[in-house]
Amino acid sequence: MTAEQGVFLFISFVILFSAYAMVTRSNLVHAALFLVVTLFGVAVVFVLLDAGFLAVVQVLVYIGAIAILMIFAVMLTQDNAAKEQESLNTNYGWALLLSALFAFALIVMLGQWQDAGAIAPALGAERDTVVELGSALVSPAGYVIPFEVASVLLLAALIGALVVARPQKKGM
Amino acid sequence: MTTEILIWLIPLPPLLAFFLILLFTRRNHALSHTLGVGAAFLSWLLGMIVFLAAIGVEHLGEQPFTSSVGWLPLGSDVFSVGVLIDPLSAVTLFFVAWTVLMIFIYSIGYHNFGQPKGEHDVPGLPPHGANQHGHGVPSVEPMYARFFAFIALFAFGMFTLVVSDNLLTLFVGWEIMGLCSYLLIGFWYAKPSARAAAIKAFITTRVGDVFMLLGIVALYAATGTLNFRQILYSPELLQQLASTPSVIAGLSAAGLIGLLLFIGAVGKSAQWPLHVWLPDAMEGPTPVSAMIHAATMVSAGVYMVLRMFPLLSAGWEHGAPLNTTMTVMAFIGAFTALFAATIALTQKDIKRVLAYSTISQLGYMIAALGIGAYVAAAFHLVTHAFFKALLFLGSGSVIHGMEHGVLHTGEHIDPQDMFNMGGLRNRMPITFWTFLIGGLSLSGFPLITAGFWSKDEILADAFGNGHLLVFITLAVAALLTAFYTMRQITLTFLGAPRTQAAEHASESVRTMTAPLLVLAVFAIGAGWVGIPEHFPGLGGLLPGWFHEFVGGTLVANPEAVAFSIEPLLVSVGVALGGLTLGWLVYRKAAEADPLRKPLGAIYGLLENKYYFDELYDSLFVQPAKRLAEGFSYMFLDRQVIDGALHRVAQAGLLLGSIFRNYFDAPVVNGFGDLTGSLTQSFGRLLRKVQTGQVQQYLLFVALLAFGGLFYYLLSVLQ
Amino acid sequence: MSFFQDPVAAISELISNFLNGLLPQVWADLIMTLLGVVVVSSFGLIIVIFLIWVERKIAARFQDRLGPNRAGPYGLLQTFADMVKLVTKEDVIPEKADRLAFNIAPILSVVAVLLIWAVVPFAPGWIGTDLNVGVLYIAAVGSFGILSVLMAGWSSNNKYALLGAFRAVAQLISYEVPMLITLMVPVLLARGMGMMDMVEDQALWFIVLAPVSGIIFLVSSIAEIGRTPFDLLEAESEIVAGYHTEYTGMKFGMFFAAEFLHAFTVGVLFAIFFLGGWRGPGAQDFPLLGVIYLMLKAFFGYFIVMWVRSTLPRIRIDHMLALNWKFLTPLSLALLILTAIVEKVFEGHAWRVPALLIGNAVILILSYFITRAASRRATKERVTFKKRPMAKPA
Amino acid sequence: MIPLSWYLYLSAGLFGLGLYAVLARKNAIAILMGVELMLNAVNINIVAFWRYLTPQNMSGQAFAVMVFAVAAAEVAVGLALVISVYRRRKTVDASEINLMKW
Amino acid sequence: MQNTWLFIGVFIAIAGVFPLLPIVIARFIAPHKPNPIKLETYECGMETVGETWVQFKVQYYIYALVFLVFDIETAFLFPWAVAFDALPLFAVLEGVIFILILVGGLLYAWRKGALEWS
Repeated sequence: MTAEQGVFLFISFVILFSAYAMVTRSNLVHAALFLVVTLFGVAVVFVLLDAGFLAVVQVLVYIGAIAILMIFAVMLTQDNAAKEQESLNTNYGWALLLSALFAFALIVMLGQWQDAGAIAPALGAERDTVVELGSALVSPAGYVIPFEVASVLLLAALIGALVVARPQKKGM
Repeated sequence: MTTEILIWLIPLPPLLAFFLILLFTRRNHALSHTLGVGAAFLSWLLGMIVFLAAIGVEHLGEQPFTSSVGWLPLGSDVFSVGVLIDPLSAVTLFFVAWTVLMIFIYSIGYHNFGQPKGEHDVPGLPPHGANQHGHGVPSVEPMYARFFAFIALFAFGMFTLVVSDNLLTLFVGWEIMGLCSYLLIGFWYAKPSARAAAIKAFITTRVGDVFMLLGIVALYAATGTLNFRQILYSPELLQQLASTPSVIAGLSAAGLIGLLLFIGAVGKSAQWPLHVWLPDAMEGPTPVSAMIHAATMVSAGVYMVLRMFPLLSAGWEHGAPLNTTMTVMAFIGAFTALFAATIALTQKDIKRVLAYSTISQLGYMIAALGIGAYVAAAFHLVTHAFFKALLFLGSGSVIHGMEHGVLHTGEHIDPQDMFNMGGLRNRMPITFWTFLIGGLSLSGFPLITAGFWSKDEILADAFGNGHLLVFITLAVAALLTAFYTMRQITLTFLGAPRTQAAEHASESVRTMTAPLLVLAVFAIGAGWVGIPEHFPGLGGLLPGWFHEFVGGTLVANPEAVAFSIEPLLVSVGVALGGLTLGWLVYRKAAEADPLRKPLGAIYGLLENKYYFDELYDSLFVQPAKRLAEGFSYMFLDRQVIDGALHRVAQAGLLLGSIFRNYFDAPVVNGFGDLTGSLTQSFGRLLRKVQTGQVQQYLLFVALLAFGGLFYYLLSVLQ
Repeated sequence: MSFFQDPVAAISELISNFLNGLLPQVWADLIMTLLGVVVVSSFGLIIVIFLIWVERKIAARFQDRLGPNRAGPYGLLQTFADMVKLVTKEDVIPEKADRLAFNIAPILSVVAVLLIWAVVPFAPGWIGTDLNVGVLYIAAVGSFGILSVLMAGWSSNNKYALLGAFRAVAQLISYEVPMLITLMVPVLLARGMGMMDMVEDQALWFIVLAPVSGIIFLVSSIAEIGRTPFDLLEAESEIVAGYHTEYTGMKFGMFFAAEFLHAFTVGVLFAIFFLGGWRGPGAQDFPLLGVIYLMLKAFFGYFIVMWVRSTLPRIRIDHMLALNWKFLTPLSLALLILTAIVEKVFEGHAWRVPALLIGNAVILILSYFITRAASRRATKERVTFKKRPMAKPA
Repeated sequence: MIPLSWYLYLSAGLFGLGLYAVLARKNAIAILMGVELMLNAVNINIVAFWRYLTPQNMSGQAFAVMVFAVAAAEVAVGLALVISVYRRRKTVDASEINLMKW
Repeated sequence: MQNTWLFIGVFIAIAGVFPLLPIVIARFIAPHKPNPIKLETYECGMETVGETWVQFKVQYYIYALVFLVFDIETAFLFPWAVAFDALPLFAVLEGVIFILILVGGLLYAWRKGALEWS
């Protein structure tokens, strides 16, 4: 077992454990903090996959923005009554069964897939994936339209969220 | 190339208008409708330029205007979207552009632009009217700007659908229109009826759309592309599709895909059995009704079927027996045509009559496609769009006038009920004449009106290719159409006013009448482009280029059906007969409908639309509710088991009783009880599917997804 | 290379040879990395100890005081005395507090700042690790700081701490927006996110090419470290002492140290992004000089920060946020667009530099006029009030 | 070296956990967190496939970035909805938000 | 590639140890005499009134929202800036369009007064 594998196993254990904690903790802020740990672990996985840029963006966006947003939302919506009551709804049993089956089925499916045992081909040492990504994003042969559409999506999300979240005033 | 760029630009103005109105100019009425109409006008202009360029081209069918851009690189290959203008989409573009522009202009007047604000008007309700120096006058729509935003989005959807060159973007436009029709039917969302109608329309069309989406997916899986040219213009691909069997026994892949797509069209253009939403959609403002029912949305269904015709008719050549898909289409179309026409006979609401006539006319087109009369169907689509838009806008004008009268006299009557009208001929002349033209065109008044030519062509086709059953059905439907059209005209305009309001009704403003005049011109003239070559007398006068132009869309230009006198006589006969009958019957109609007595029970049946709503209610809605009543005991609990045991015991007793006394009443009763109680317990068993809790819905979604995954695994693992 | 030219490189070479002698490759590398880490991070921490003294001295001078002058010569040992005090102080954890988060928060706050030093290029060849996404890395690491603030505020279960944390976070994330956007300008000029390239491409300092961006960066980073005039996070008058109200002893010391370190780090970053990092005469051959240059430049930035701190009064929170959202952010966006277009149009053109400068000037002037007009309008609105009924003589 | 399957298993597990959170948690915000987990699982898959199967073109990373954008939009709007629901009904309990019944 | 990141990994560990050390030392050296008054929440000596949870303004959320959007924007734009040399002018302009669209969002928020404190 190489060092890399060791790192992977360790980090995936961290990810799954903290994800589990996130799912089960009834205290939402704790859940959010465990979510942060999970997201950080995913960033490490990206590093293992030679996607350093994505790793950094993962930290920047998820931990820096989304997690903060989550915690804010928790603070804004949580009264202390929310802490005591049990965190699961009535049909959690089915949910548990189903999601377990789902994960299992996915694992089986992916396990018997032909490329499952593939080993990563060497990534050219002098390749700078960030540059390639940048030019791919804006080259018309690549992802220009998704690129612009993404900005429109963000615009729409911004406007929509503003309209929804701000306290309603009179009139339309 | 320049033309292609113009085509790209066609859908954009309405979209921009939508966003601008919604985000910025909401408060300012004048600016909002200027934006809306301006956008519609721009699209109209572009559309006309493109159309003229299109008819200028020889053999447009072979080399249509088309251009596409790579949208999304999916690993190796790129999914590209683009625009396509071939003869079919050219003519569609023509009438869509015209009607849309007209409807935009009409809406200004219809929503009482420039009128004072009503005292009691609230957003979500139609304006109650304002009180100006003692007189009631119509008041401006509270959500004026929002209306223009919505119809602008609607127009965007329609133009997208028309110019798109692949099934996916077509579907996108399709769904945008679905959303908009929901928003617009429920425009006066404070009216419960409007809300219900909106939801009904949305759900019903969604049923069709799901199948259509399945069809699209199946098509993509089978061919690896959704581009029209690539699919429909490669005969070998179609052949191969037609020959490969599908998962459903006895149905080729092409047949299956075709049927799925056709179901989508059934939902969209309100064919039986998914027609129920359309009459209720009358809850929306009249321009919306015109938009949805005449110009755009319902036509979209037929347009899609026309578009996919080569696929639907794959493996069928002219004169050969119809394939499965076409048979289904012919049957459903013809049946719908007759069925809806009969319902229309008894409706009181002026708009509902038109709604049912729309359904019936769409049935015509579908039936025509079913028997392979491609050009005739397209032709009728165009003419129908014009005269039906005219009729709807006219009825809107009538209602508007009636409302004016109601406000003036202050009596409490339904301004849409035809039996409250009468004698409007003198009060609102322009509306009368234009409406008359539209009505005559609808009922196929010989020689001059557009409707005659298109309808005659369909009948001729049906007759010429020996589909007698279809021919007779359509002929009867035509008779009925003429009859109820005349009924409508007579009740509304002729005779003497039946109410105070009708006496004081007044002609609508110019923004409303002008579109009527324009559309009236088309309701007459649109027919002349399609006069058959060898029609006695008129044949040569005007070059009937429509046939070979639109026919050029197909790979094999279908030859026109040979002229024969019988269908001509029949169509003339039914038209004139229907009109005269209608006039004779309703000439002296008072409060009650003179048909009621002679028809008796049938009248009630028709009046209640064959109890279709009730049927669906008892078939789907109630079971869903009852199903909804017992899901709380979803987890296997004593009740079910006990229930089951009870049933078993009952069954045992039953057997005993059977052996005791032979087959007589107790048996039947017992059995009845058994089944009844079984269904009941089953119902109680599944009581709360509909808890409104997202997570439970999600649970089902996940369950289904897992099922799919599981099935896949089983299929793969062995 | 000789020892005097580049002692660090020489020493590291020595050690690595030694290690490779008696250990397998992997472990040798690991240990080397470890050593590098220890050197770099301890460098940061040692600097802080010195900094605290410097800061107190200079602040004292600004306020016409002597500052620490008892412990040791010129009070140099003052900081150590403080440390001893902090260590021996009782560490109180309020019982309502959420212990886990409460204990992690201060550590996280220090880690967040310290991590920046991993990519700081001290001199040619002297860099912890030269990530190809260095700039984004710095931005990303900053988000841990935000998290630590939030954790501290929430976990101590104290109204004022939580309120302070919320304000702090609002401020931090708000000012991170113009900071990120402005950072894109040097990246664009250097055509890369690697810190080493960043410095090496600065034959002409970026402060010359993008002066306004430099200023924006400095302002927003002052807000990031929460120094006056942006020190609302610890506005004693309003919220007791900000998010670390409940902290005592060493944990408080950690927040304290983190703030100082961050302040200096900001100076270092400013030096790297806009003042040409270690660049200077002879730095190429004598890396040690490079380090000195960097430190001098960093101190210059740090001094500006202190100067501002001891000059300006605290700014009101709404003004602070308005300044960010309505001035800095649009300005930085405009600058980014300008830089992008100019860079592409005048690529390799003689007019590149003047064009950039002129563009900066134009944008600055425009923004000045716009804001002035806006403020005029605002004042007018504020001044006009309803006419009161006036008492008239009968 | 790590075989591709390890990453896929990891993402499958993460996906399952996220699904469970979405299906079983009461609090709407917790549900959104679950969605985040699922999105991350998807992202791991995308990047792993990019690294192992098609490292030559950047489609994998481009898609991952798109997923980031989508996740951000989803969270923004979702949380805004939660907040406004809370403002009206004083609850964030998904099983009490059942207006869809009518 | 990954060795450069190995450094970061080790760095995180060490950087965690550095602050942990003094705290642990303090744990041993420092006196520890808790009493209920000391362990109370500190509000300048006042009795704490009511819950810690106070209704925060939604404004905080809105700032975080705008921040999130621009954060993502940078995630898109940094590669664009890095690949600057490889891009033709129109590609640069696409990036500019991207920015302008989001500026539209900022303007909208501004115009709707979403950026106002209080």
